[in-house]
Amino acid sequence: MKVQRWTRTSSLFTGGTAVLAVLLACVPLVFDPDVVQKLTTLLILVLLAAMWNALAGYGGMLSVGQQAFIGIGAYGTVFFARQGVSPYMAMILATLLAGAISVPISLFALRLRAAQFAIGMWVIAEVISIIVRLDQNLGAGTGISLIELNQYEPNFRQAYTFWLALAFAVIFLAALFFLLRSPLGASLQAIRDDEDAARSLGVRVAARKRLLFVLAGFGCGAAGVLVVANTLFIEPSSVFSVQWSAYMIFMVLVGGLGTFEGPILGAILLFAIQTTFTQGGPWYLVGLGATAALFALALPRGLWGTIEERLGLRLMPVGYRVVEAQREKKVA
Amino acid sequence: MTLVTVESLDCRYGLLQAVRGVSFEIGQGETVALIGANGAGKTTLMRAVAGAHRPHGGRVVFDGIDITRIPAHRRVALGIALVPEGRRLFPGLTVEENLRVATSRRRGRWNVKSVLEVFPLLQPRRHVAAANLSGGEQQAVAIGRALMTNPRLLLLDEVSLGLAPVVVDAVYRSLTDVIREGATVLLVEQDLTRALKVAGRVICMLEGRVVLEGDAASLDRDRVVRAYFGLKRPA
Amino acid sequence: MTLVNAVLQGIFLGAFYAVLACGLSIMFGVMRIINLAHGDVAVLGAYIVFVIVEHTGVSAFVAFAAALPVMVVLGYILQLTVLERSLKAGILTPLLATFGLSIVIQNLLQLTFSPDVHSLGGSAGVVTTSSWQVTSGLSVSALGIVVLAVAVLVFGALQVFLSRTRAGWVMRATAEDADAAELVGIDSRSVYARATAIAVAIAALGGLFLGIRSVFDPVSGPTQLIFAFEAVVIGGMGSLWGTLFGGIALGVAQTLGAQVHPQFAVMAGHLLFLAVLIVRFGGGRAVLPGVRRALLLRTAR
Amino acid sequence: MSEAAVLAAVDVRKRFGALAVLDGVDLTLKHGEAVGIVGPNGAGKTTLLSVLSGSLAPDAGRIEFRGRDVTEKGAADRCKLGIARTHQVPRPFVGMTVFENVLVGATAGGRRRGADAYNVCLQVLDQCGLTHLANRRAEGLGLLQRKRLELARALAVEPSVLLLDEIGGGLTDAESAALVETVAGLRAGGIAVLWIEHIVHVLMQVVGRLVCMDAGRIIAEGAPEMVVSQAAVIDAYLGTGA
Repeated sequence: MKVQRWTRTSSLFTGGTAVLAVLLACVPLVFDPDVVQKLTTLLILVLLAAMWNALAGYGGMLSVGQQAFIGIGAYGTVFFARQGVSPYMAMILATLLAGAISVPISLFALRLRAAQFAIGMWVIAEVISIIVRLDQNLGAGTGISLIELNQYEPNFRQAYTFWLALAFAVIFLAALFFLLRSPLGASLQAIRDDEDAARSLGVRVAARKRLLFVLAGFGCGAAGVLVVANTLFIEPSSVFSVQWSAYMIFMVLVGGLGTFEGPILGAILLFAIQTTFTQGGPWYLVGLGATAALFALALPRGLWGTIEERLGLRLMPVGYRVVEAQREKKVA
Repeated sequence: MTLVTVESLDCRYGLLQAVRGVSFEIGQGETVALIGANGAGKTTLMRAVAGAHRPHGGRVVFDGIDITRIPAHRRVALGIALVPEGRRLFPGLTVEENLRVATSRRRGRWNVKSVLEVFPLLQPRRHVAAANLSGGEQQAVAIGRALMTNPRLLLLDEVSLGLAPVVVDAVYRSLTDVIREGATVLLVEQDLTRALKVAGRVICMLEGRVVLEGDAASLDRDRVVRAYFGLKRPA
Repeated sequence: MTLVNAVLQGIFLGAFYAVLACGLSIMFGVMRIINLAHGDVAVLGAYIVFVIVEHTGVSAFVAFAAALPVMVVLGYILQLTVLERSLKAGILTPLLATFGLSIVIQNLLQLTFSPDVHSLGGSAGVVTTSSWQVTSGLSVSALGIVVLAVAVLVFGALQVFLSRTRAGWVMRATAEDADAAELVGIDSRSVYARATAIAVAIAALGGLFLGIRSVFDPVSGPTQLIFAFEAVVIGGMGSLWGTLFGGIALGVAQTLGAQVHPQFAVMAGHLLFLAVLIVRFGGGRAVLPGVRRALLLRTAR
Repeated sequence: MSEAAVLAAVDVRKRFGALAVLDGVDLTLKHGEAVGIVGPNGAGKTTLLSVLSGSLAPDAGRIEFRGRDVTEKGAADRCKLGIARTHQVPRPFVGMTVFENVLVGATAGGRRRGADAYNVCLQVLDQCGLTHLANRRAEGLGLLQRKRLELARALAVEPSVLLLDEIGGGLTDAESAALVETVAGLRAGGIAVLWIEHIVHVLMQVVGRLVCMDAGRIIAEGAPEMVVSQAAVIDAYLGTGA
């Protein structure tokens, strides 16, 4: 018997994803700026859904405060840009800042459970939001814009931002993918299914959760960076808004909590809803909230979880298959 | 007159089959002891009769009514009361509150006063929170709480668990008073000798099935011990 | 003197937070769940009072009395639809389901009442305006006294209900061991519905005070939820009088924080909450789940 | 003498509220020895196993592994040292396949990587008769298959001490004979086994020593035949019936 990591479907799918990534890279060359801006928003949603799922889906940690890192990423970019760093370098630094800050926060937050963790993180986001509001040279409550980006001609700027978004999406999704493919991946899925049983088999649960928490800190920071790059103007009440958590919870619940492909599907769905109900407004948000509640109660495995269960389909090669070893040809 | 009939009862915890095709009858006023090793399904069977566990298959008929689908809190109104394993008192409530919370519309001789008469040790402890009671006192309150519902069928799940023998004797003395007043009792009892003494009939279970049933008088201890351990050949 | 005044105003503010947190504390005490839509339910209560005042011109307090039965019915409906199912489905489901509900309430309010701000201050009569100047630096507002009095009254009434009445014992029994409660004839479903109805009614009272004290709009719910949850945690999860104390502690922390800088009021409350959270829940190895699990296995036999 | 013991509980105490579940338990397990634990319901057997495996912290007393005090170490670290356990009620990782379940033991507890880990898993799956189910999601397993998965996951850690919690319940004669053979094989391989079980005749075939617990204390210990015949043991099970 031998162990196979790649099945035909998963290699096809991974190949397809790689091709898709390359095709996506050409988007700024093909489409005009406002389409590119919309697709950047989609990439931001995919990134946020994947990161929130890493926390709740694999780590069992339900955070209603990831907007803290989105805010840190956004305002970090403006802060570094104001120090004279080139805008796109400022974006990298801001992402690293968000990741770095998530480490001390994890020392505190990871000792909390369920509602305490969920709302504890929310309050941390509020605290950081107030700190920003108290800081005049970050525009305090009225907000601030990343004027340094004006040095780039609009459609170039939009293209660079899209490429950065694509790069971030690929990096963080690949990081999660390789994490799940590595021996660590089995431990992470074990934590998702039964934390105590995982601990009794040698899984250091706290350390793995911290890993996920910091990854999500980096990822949400990156999303915040892209938000300011994409919309140029930010204010505390927007980047630190709990609305982000609402979107993340909707995407992951509807897509499929604890699956790799589910959150991506959820992000595409939310993007589709947002673009069709362009005038925004409360109605589609009522639908969003009701659907999230309905999925939590009636279909906890979400769309992709149910598809995966019904069809026994596993696209991403994060799993293992035991197959008959072909008769080894005897070497003469 | 048969008070309760259990017909090929089948109970499961997920895939774990705790009770497999168990059938027996208990007549009005009878006292039956249910014995068997751990994991034999005794507690599950008791909870199924009391309505706290929804059976996978089979029926429970009480006083001619099929109560299989009726939830526990409505079976209490019909006259079935279970003293759960581990007593499960309400720790924050006092002795009297634990008793009063169980008063039901069913009329009968049991009220706070009559319960305290049968369990005199509780009289001075009336306003003490259940959490601060000794094991024996907790057991007395647990039985008293069940009596407050004026049951026709009293189910007792391992009343002697974790109690010193002298305390268990006191509990059983009070119990015999209750039995003498015509209550029908099904009790799970680890202590075989005590079970044989207090019960008219014995049912022995092993791994979910009834392996032995008969009048306490006619059964000799050795045959019961072998059934208990499921030993085909003598130990 | 301003410090003493700050503490005094903090106590009045804290009494409001305690009323707001009371409903959340009851539902956690009885059903072990945190309703993330609790703040929005309070705001919904405020809007219902607002509608009654607009259409009938009665005072806010009379309107509240009229709104109460509506809120109680809403409580029963909330329990039987959303909470009932989520109770049986693990730790995260109630949080996720009530978070979704919170979004629904906020946006339905936005649709029916438009996003702008409302207040009940105008229709609460002389209470909102009069106050007494005790000394140069110390003023006591009538509203503060009313809210404090009502808060103590509500908590006192709940205390009597829980310790003196049979319905109160039944609720405490179900909170402590729902399975054992069923075995003595208590229908835990109806007890949970009653607890939810009480919690929603008191939340509406919180909404009334919110409307009278300051302003509210369709999205003020989340902020109220945070303050309510902070009061519950500071006062000790699951203890009723603890919530009153927790609310007052939060109010005083905020008014003292405001002395440093207006923006710092809410921040001080948050910091107090985070400090209590880490002290109370942060200690030791996560042994608790293991213990609960072991106990669970034993009784399941 | 304790350095000879691969695992030892020294005066271990544990209370749940007013109930003293472990009331001063002393137990030693030598290299390659198999010890059975019997006793009535609520005697504290599963609690003792949880304290030995680290998923429960004792209120008092010590746990020693090869003479070193590991009381402060959590379940994960003790597993990495070589203490593996099964659960009384099986707890499979439902969202993962049987192979992936076992792989968690091999990679986390057993610290194996890549092909080494796969080989350990394949060998253990074969030993427990689960190879044909390797790719099935654990959700779809029957009770007995789940019990075998518990054993396979623990074996994949390649432990030096194996704590078994009623893994034998509900087996047919053929299945329990196979289990006895597996445990005997483990003993021969130098693995120490502590086995909680109710079916006394299964235990008798493989354990060198039997311990009987009642109300949180060890009330009898020694050669299986002698322990089973002791009056105290039978009384513990069947009651004194004064």
